[in-house]
Amino acid sequence: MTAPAYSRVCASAAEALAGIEDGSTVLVGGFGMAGMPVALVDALIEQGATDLTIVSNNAGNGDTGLAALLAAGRVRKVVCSYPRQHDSWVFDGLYRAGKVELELVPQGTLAERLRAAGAGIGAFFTPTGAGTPLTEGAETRELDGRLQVLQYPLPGDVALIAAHRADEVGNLVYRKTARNFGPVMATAARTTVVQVSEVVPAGSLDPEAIVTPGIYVDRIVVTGERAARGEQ
Amino acid sequence: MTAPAYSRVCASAAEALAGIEDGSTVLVGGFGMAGMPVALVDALIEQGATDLTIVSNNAGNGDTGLAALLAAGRVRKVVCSYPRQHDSWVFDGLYRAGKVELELVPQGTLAERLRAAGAGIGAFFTPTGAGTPLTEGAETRELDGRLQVLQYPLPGDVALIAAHRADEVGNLVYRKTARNFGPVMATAARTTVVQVSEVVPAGSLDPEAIVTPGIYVDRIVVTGERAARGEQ
Amino acid sequence: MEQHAERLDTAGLAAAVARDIPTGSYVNLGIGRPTAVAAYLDPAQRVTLHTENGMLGMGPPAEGDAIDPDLTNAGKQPVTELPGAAYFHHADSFAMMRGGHLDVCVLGAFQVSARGDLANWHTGEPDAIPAVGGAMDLAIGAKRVVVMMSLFAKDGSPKLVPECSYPLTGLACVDRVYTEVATFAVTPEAVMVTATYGMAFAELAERLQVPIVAG
Amino acid sequence: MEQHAERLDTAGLAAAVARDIPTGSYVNLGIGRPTAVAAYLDPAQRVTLHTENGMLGMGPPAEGDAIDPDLTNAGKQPVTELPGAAYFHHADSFAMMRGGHLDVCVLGAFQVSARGDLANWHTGEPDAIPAVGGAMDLAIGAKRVVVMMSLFAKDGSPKLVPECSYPLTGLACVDRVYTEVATFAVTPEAVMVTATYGMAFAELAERLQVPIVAG
Repeated sequence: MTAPAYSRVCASAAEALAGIEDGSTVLVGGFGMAGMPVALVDALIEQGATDLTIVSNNAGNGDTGLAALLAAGRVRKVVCSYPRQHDSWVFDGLYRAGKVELELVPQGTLAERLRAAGAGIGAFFTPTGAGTPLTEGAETRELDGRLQVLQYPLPGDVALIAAHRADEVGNLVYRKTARNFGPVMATAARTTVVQVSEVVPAGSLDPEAIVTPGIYVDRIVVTGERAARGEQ
Repeated sequence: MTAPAYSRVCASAAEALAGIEDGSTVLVGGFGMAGMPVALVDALIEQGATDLTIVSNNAGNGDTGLAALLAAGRVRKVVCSYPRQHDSWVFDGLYRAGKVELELVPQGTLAERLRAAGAGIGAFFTPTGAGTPLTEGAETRELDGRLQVLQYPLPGDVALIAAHRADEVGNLVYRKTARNFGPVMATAARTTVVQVSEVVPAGSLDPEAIVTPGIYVDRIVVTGERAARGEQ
Repeated sequence: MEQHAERLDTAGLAAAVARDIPTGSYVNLGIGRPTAVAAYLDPAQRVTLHTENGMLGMGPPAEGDAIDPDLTNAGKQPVTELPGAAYFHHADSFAMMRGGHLDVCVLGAFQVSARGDLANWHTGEPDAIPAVGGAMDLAIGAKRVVVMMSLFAKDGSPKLVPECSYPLTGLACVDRVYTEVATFAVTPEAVMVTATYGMAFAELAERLQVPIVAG
Repeated sequence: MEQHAERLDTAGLAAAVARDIPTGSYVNLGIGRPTAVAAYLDPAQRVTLHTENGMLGMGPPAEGDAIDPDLTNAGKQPVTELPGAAYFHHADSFAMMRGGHLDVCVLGAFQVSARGDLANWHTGEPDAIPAVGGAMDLAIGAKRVVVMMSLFAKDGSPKLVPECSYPLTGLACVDRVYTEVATFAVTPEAVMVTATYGMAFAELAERLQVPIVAG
């Protein structure tokens, strides 16, 4: 397809990640490998930004992707719900060595804090985690007959997500449970970069079925079917 | 189609509205006539429940639907964002005569309070309306560099909404801007009743394109194409 | 500061607002008079229109067979859908507005204050039925809030005022004011006149109680 | 209180949990051991399975060519899709959980207290990597929270306790506890034994520090 100067479609992942600064907060989509923007994370390692805060459901699998970014020493802090996995040895080692900070957030609170950042909600009360060590020190209040905890938005400088298809104006559709954090992260970052299997002309996607409207998408990288589906 | 005993599909609107009690809070979908569940509102008038609180974006048009419900003296209070319309004479007259209470809520706050009710959020801070008469007396706080107002969930006893199609397990899709308040109201009520143009077998709707999952839908009434599209 | 000899008529005002919308913007045109701006947008501006009732990529008004009761703008008038359009529900639509994702919104106003307070939802008259709709969400949400109004009320009193006397819609939210005789940029430092139309700066300064500077 | 001669094996425990799930329920089976419950649900129960990573209508595990890396359960194992399934994003999925729309969730546990406090995310050991996932959202969100665990730890100490010593997942949230030797209903008044399997009520009462009543 043709890509005019104003197109959001970038020629490469490297081009799409230009300008990410040291110290950035980077939202990384995916639940395990489903929806993980593997090509973009690889490009982030190449790009070289360091002292990053990574917001993602997990803290890396095996030795590639987020795990490789962690192993390269680029990550100051991880904000996630479930770092401990059978193949999270890179994070595990760094955490035990005190070389990476962890902010552990219940999964629904993680999703809702991202949504709040995208939706202009200044803070919200949630019953999740009330009375547990994960909300120690947080402001609490009894609402609707139960203890609730005040939680704040979690905005990103950049979001890296994977979708199935984009159209030329940035509308996105996803595949099955690979949708997961992509749509909320796209709303929560100043700049959203998405990797997709293909870009189709405007009007090709059903307007009733668009999950992420183009207003939330800044840069698009076409990585082909396999990469977009989280396979290496 | 066959409707087994456990089916959510009701034989009539009257059957679908059985049990609505006096004093109920009823969420009514629609933005003007688009997405307005005309057949269900008509059935609510027939059903006879009174002393109702109606939550809807507008406060009735012309002499039918919500306006007829108001004219019949069944409504104690209207919670809405935009009662004043060129054809809202029924509401206008009752309001000026002091015969109906009005809680005026900014439209985005109305939508978000409904979402909060459905999403288990105990309260949220929003910048909308801060410093205006519509939030006088509300708790405020400076967050993210600006004044924000604490708002509470707006749950319903019943939601009456219109959708385009349902499948047998209650999944819903909508048509164009008739979607509006339907999806959030479906999540916010203890019992959600939907009128649709048709019910299709489970598996007929694209799982990627379902807007309201069946978990939010209790009763379905088939009213045919014209009624479902807000026409009389 | 541009100076023009003639006052702007209704079409000229809409065109002036349209001309200044940055290329590639996502724009909400509210209800009523601002919706006329759409007709003056150049396709080369690649503006995407948002309507609060759940759509991006709204097209021109629908006529004849194209009228679909399920497809309206925020003023409940039938509209059309452009290629690349997307539909979403009300909570998502207002999350987009409140979250600061729209580049520009254009609103009418009863009054705008020197610090950018907006009053546009209620005259405060005892017999008036109040109605706010999405105005408060747009006022605090759009990156640039543009007001389009006549500068003077029917009784000749200015609508750009030191302090609003009508109930407020939002605090310090207005960035630009377009009127038939002048356009203004409201900044933390000053109200700057960016163009005049058939009225000299000196006369403007005299008729307004708000200090203005030429921009 | 039912009395059975034999302890429940793993399959029997999953079957016991499955049998008690009300017809027509929406159910979340967490991760790990509770996911085994799915295999024992009777189609006549018409249970719809929710998975936190964004799906209702989850089918059995995927095998062979049916494996799709984009379709997994909360434990990241490949699964399938049933007719009537729907996908949604994470904020919507957890809104469903937090908002009280799921009828039942089944979770594993390290400890459950007499008043229904749940500890299942962290042993609190200094070297342990903490991980919570969706457990806290399920604990406070589902209408009925069912715990499936062994009643005694490897050292023989009971996991149904007066007060949890492990870090909590949720307060007073557990409704039912299924174990290999007994099932319990946790109510505000008492911990009620609803069935025993190969262990007499008297022995149970002696080994637990929690007062129990026969239900």
